[in-house]
Amino acid sequence: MNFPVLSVITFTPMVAALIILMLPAQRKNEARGVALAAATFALILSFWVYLTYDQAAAGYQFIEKYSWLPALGISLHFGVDGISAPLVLLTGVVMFTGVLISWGDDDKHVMAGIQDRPREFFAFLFLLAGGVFGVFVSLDLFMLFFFYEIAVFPMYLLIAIWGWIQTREYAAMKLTLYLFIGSVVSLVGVLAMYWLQYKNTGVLSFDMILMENAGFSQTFQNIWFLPVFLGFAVLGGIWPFHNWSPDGHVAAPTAVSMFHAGVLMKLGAFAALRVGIMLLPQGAHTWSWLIMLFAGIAVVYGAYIAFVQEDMKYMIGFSSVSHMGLVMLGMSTLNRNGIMGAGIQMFSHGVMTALFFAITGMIYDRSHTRQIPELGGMSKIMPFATIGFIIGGLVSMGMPFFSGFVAEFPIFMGVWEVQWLVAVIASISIVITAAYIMRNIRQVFFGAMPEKLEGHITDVTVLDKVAITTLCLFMIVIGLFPSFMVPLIETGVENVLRLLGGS
Amino acid sequence: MTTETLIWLIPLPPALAFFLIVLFTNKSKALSHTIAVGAALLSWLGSMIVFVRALGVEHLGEHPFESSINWLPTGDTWLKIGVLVDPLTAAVLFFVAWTVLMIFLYSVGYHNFGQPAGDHDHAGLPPHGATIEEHGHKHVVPSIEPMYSRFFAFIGLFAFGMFTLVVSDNLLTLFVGWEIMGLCSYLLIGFWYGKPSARNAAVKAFMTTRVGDVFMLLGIAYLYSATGTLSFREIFTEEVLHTLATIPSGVLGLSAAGLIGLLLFIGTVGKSAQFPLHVWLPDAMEGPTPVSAMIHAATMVSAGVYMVIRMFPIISLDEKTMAIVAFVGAFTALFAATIAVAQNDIKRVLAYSTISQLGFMIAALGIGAYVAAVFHLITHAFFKALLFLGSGSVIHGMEHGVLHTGNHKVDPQDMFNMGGLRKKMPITFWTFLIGGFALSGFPIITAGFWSKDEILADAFGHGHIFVFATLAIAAFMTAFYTMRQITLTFLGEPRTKEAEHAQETPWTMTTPLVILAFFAVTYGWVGIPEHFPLLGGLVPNWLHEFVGGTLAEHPEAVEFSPWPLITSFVVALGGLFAGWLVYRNINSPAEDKLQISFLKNKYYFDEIYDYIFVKPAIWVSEVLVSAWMDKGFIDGILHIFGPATGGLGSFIRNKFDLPVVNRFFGDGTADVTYWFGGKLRAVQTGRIQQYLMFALVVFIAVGAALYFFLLA
Amino acid sequence: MNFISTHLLSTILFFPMLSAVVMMFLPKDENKLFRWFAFVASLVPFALTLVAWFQFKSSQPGFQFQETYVWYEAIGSSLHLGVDGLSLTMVLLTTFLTPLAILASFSISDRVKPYMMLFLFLETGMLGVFMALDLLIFFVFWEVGLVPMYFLINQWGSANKDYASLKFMIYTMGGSLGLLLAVQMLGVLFGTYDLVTLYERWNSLEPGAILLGMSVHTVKTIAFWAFVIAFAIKVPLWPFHTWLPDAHTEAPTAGSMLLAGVLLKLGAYGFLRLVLPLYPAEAKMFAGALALLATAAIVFGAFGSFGQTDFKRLVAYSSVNHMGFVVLGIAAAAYSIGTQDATIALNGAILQMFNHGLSAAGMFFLVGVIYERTHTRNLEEFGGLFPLVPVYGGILIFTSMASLGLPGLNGFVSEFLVVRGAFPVLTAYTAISMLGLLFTGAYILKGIKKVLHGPMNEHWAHGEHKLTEINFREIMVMVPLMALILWIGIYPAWILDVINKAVVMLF
Amino acid sequence: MIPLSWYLILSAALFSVGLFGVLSRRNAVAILLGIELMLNSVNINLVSFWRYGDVTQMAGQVFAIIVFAVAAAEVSVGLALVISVYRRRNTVIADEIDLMKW
Amino acid sequence: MTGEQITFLVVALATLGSALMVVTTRNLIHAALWLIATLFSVAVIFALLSASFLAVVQVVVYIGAIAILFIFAVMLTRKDMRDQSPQLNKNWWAGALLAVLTFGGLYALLQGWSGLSRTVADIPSGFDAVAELGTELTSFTGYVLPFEVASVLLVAALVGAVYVAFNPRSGNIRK
Repeated sequence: MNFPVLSVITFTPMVAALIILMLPAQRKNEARGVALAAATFALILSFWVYLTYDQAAAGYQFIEKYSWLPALGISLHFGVDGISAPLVLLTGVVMFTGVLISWGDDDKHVMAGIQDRPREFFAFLFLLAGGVFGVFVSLDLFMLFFFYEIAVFPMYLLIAIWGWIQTREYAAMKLTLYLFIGSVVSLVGVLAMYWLQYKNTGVLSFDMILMENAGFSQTFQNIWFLPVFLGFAVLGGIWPFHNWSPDGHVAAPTAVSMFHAGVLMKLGAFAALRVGIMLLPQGAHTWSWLIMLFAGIAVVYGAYIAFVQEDMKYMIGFSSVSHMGLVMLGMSTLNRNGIMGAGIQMFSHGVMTALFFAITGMIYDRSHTRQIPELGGMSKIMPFATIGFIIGGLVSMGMPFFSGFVAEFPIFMGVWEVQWLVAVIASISIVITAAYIMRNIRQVFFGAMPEKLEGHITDVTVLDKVAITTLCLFMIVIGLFPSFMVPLIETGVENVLRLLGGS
Repeated sequence: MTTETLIWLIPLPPALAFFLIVLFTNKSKALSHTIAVGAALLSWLGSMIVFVRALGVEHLGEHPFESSINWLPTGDTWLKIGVLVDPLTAAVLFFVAWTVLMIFLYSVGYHNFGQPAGDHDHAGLPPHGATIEEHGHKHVVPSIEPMYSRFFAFIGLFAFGMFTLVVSDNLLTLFVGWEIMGLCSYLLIGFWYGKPSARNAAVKAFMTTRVGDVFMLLGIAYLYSATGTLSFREIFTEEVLHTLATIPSGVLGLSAAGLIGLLLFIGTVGKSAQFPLHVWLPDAMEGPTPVSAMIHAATMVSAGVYMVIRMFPIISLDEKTMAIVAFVGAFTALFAATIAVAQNDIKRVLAYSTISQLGFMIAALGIGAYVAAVFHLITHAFFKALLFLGSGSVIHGMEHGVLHTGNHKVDPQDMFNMGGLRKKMPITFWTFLIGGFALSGFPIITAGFWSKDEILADAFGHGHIFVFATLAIAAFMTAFYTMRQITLTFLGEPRTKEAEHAQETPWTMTTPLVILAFFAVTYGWVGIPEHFPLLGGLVPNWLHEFVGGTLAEHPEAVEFSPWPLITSFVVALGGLFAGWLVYRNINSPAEDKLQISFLKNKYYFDEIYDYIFVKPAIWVSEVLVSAWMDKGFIDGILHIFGPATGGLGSFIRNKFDLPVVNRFFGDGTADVTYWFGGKLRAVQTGRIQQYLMFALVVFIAVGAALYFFLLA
Repeated sequence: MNFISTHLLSTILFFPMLSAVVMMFLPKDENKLFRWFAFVASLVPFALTLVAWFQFKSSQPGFQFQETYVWYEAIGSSLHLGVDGLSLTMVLLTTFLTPLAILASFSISDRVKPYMMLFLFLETGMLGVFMALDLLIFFVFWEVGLVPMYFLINQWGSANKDYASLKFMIYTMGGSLGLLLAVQMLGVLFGTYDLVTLYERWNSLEPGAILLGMSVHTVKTIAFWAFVIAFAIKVPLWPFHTWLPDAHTEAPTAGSMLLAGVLLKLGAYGFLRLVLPLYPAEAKMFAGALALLATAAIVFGAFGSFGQTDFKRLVAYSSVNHMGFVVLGIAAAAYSIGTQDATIALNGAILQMFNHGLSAAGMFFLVGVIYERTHTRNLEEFGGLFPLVPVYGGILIFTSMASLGLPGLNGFVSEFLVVRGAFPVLTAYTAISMLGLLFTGAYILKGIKKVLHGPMNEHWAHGEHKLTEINFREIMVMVPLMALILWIGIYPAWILDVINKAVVMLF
Repeated sequence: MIPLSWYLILSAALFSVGLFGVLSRRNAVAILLGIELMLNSVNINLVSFWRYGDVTQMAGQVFAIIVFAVAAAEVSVGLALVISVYRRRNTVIADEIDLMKW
Repeated sequence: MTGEQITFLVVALATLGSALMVVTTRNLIHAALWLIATLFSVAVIFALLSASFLAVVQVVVYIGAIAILFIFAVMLTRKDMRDQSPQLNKNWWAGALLAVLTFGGLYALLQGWSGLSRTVADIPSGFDAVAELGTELTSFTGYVLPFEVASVLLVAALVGAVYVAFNPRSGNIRK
């Protein structure tokens, strides 16, 4: 692999961000064009990575390594395995669709996307995207952290500047506090690992592949697993540290919500898996019960709260809490099915919730309300979005032949192997999910349209349709042909299991 | 064509006729009735041939005509269905074929074929007559039945059911025919469904008989699971019967055979309108008269009796069952007769007489008088068909009168509106007279006498004195109300204009009367007991030999005794005379001393059933099950889930998530930070020198620290 | 053609779905085109099913036309299709009813395209359940069938559709929750979902074993009840039946046809395909309870039906009553498994499934026909319509009689077999259920009486409300149904033989 | 013959004195004076190191020159600021120029 | 004790004494004057260190330019020439303490340094420090860049100073 595809993917958004910033402010469409081009480029590359990943060989591939700060053993070390490759693809997809749906239009009659300072918006968005890519491909703990923070901080600006006027400061601040506190906590853990690894091996290195067999002692792992895992898991929206997420969703502009729920939360889960479980396996064994408890609570808890939300975004936000709970649940089983399911669920939920937020945004742009009771009759005007939302709904209620089922089923199987009671309780969420999704679809899309909306609603734009189609495609393909993604993830899972002592 | 094939074919023509008429020819009336009557004729022909061939066979009972095919696979074996003609079947087939044919023929005339369409008739209501312009002055003539073709289709199906039932060699197909007839009776009683009375009567008939049918089905299932077969020949074998007789059923201490017999008998009770399921039959008079004849004489009710006779070998295994059968029969005979006395509707009288006569047969069976039962079944079929058709003819004549006067308030069926019809419609009168005498058992010449006498003789001979007495009284009353009917209808002078303008009916109706009258007289002579004084032995008691051959062990005829003979003489003649004596000059219900409301209202059975069964059933369905259980209770529980989920959800959100989790981890963190910030504000004096000092202090401190702890 | 012969089942299964996808790309607003396209598309599977029916060797044990494709090997599930006499009958029923349902919905003029597409999807969903030889696939299709039905009810239903559709969806999903968990448990226990392997391994578990920290007995009991409840809700068994009247009543005509005709059978099929083979012991143990519920369903179903004033509700309740007989037969078989009684009872149950499919579909269609014309289902507003619509009346009476179980028509055969099979085993329950049989007559006659008979309601006689006679298309829908009803009634052996052989070999 | 230490100690002392001035004078101008002292002490250091190190290496002197330049610049700007502040606030007391806080 | 040493001690005392006066005297004018004294004695120190050029520059630049600048500034910013208010802020003691501490720290550091006792290097014959300095400051191998930067800095500082202190006609003085 001579072509440094991963670094190209990672830095494409950042470079694009710079280019966009250099454009004059009033050249909005140029900014959008550059953004779209970069997004497409990244998407294609990530797809290429996804497809050319050699499942037979498994392990880390597309490896690149450039020394960055040799004195501290920090190096720019990139590579993907079976778990991160789909997430890279996911990021590409969300980035692409995110640009599409926030394209905006300077014609004031069409309320869609971002009209206010798209240049800065896209710049920050891409900075964020670059950070996300970086986290997924980093094999160097320091770099992972580096990109992690890069991914987190633009959120503040994006929400605080382009967010929902009523809660954006609050939400942005809340989100930032949560995430940074979380990352600081885990940073301490990481540094501890760094030093201990230095002590054990005498090599100063943040290289995770080295750390994997740094031979951390049982007690060390027991002590440090929780801070590291939970610190990252905060970004994964784990109960009880989930509150930042719904508020953030609600306040964030559409594309940011998509990134936030679609990718950022995966960032937390992924890092938690990569750093927490893979580097501290004994600790994971010790504490898995607690994680399972938290996750199990989150699953049902989120579903219940989502059931009573009037605000579409809150509803979706809490449903994400519930679904991310499933991811954590799968991880906490520490067995093959569970982790595999978690892997699939990360992708599935990413695409699904991105779709949800995209469509919610489209509706909000037109009706200026997200209150479910105040909406209705959208199916008449935006049939395409309706179908998209329905598909998303089916995914989210784990309907077979959609990716959600493919993901949730192994998770539950994994849970069965560990603790059947949790499986039974968690499964309640499925029905509740079905209930609120169906209620929502019925009211918002098929209910009677309130007359104050009459005539104000226009159909979604072509770009929106492209975005919706792209997202739906993945959900359906994975649902119909799990082999499109599952074997790939399996290879990654095998590695995790090996570290866990091959359970 | 072999006899077996022929037997298979017998039921088919009417069925074909049904489908042909329904699907294709229902537009053309002539074609329809041609097909129907032709079909009846074919079946009749087949039956006759089979009958004759059956006569030719020695010991038909041991080697009947039979053939069967696989029908239902049940595990490794098959449930076979097939046809069987043994003496009983042959005998029944004979009268069924005749009566059916006659009724078909009669219907053509009864429904005014050839008459113009009515002025304002429409489907579902009886024809009201048509006005025609005839040389100058217009006058009203009977109009043709609007649903003419449909009628023939239905009775075709009806005939199919009956034939199937008769020729079938197993209980299953018997039940099939049985139920098909049930359907047809429903359709035909409700033929004029436009009349609410007819509609309700139809439902009533179907439901009441279905009560019996359900039990019968149970019986069949029981029998089937007990013996593994439903074919008569396989059941009526020594060992099967023996096992059945010995297994206890666990119900009322009956043996399996007893319980099966009882269940099947309940079916008969429904079908043959025995007490307590008799209520449907009188209402069934809502149907057109040929239907009444069809149902109450030729076929359906006979079918009930036929089934019990069929199952006699099983029923007779348990004397408890036999006792029940005998009691029900005897009681019904008397009970129905008492009601018949107080009826004024010419058809209702006959209806109750039917119930009563069927009671005779059942009773006969209950006391083991197998042959007598068959005998009475056959004769009754003939004369009752005759009577019904006759009454139909009378009604028809009366309607003619009604049309003539145009006074539609006059009920053409009320006997008190009649009188003196013997001059108006002689053929009808004479045939009706014969039928009536046969019904009341007019000694020697009528068939009814011989069959009824044999029953009484058997009852007396086997020492069932109670049954004997009951039946005797019933027989007396029979004769009485029969004569009452004849007197009120035909004798004396016309009591109304309509009666004066009544006129004789067309040949299509009178011919059947004559033919049936012939059988009503002659059929009795095939069953004259050997030891009967004078006549005994002139004609061999063919029937007893023949039909008796059906059973495994041939029933021996009871030795002759004069008492029953005398009794039947007395009750018949006495009843007839009393009837004439009482009613010869009574012209209005008011003068009739026997119009006791208790009897008129049939002991209030309809009302009682309405209160005991119908209303509660409706209440249970509409209120208990639908409203309370489903909508109220079950759905009530379901509807709790939704709010419960919502409640729990908002509880978690508002009572835990926001105040606790969010407060603690979320805004709490923020507040703590703000608090510290607030405290640290003081440090930020904005005074350059202080900053410098701080910086310096820190620098020195750190420097010192490093100096002493690291370098040193 | 060779492809067809080797991929017969998968072709039957996926053809409707694929044609629905094709349909997506048809031009807009070509309602006529959509209708005929869907109709033809649904005829193809029927034709292929006939091919399968005649190629099927009923005396050969095991599953035939088996096909296996990779689906989700990571958790040991593969798309394993195959049929035996039992499932083939159901497949036949499904492919037979779907074209009729589509033909019946030619009168739909609102959003024809999605409507027809949903129908085709629905067909695939239902067929999948019957063909699946893989537990997971079974569950997959089981769930998938819900979605099109939900939208059919929710979009094209009548007044109270929202409530009804949600109730249907949530209730059934809630039921299948247990199924889901049980399926997962089995999958975890055995690492495979393949039914054929499950059959052997499951019953060869030594009783002492500890699975997931529970004794085999506990595990089996839990799983048993999970299955039973899921299926009982689908059947539906008393007291889980209340979703049915609402769903049926609110669903569009064709929807109710399939709902009653096929969807209810899924539950019963589940009993036969999964519960009896997997849990013979538990089934035997709890057969009494099952029979009790079945009897309750029969009796209360009949009473409930009799108590309705809404024609469609009346018919809907009749489904409860009839399906009760299916379960009664199954219970009897479970109780006396291996004996001839069991075989007869099962024959009866399966044939009853098929028969009810025919008669219920017919009844719902006829209700729909008159509803389309009068826009009311209230029995009190009809009356004496027979003279206006003689043909319709005749067909209605015919179909009603079939559903009433009149001998000579199909219903009787199956009910007789069930009663016969159940009588020696569950005498008391059978006896009680006779009460239900009696009231079957009551409500059927009530329907006819209120609609056709009695004094004519002049409202429908003339003017713009004039009731028009059933038209040719509608007759064409009914003709095949009636033909089969009569055929099975007169000579059931042609189908019962297949069923019987399958039952004998299966149990 | 003067030991290097003498120069260094002198510069240290001078530095401290200047520091004291910076830290404790109220008048902004006086603070600048203190800074001048400190700069001078630095210069002393530079030059003395030059003198006592390799004489041919002129780095010490060069830096001293640059310090001169910087000092000049610093003083000019600093005084300008003081003057403008005085114009606006009419004071040159450092403690009163404390607007720059939170 | 050589005369050289005595000279140094005297000059050093003068330096420190005048410096102390700079930071303590109340009258700013005096402070400025004392500063001149300090600077002058520092120039002498340079001379002692045989950095003649620097000594000259010290006198010219510092005393000639900077000190004068100070006096101007003082005069510009004083309402009353004879301000008798205390010139030390309230926590001058802390400043003093810190100063002492610093001195102590430096002294300690110096004590610990080995090169403290090195002796003065003798200037090679024919070595012209000034010329050398010139070449160093102007040769590209030497310090031309820092030198130029310094000059740029000066220019910038001057411009800035003018800008900052410039008082436009429309006197925008906030009271």
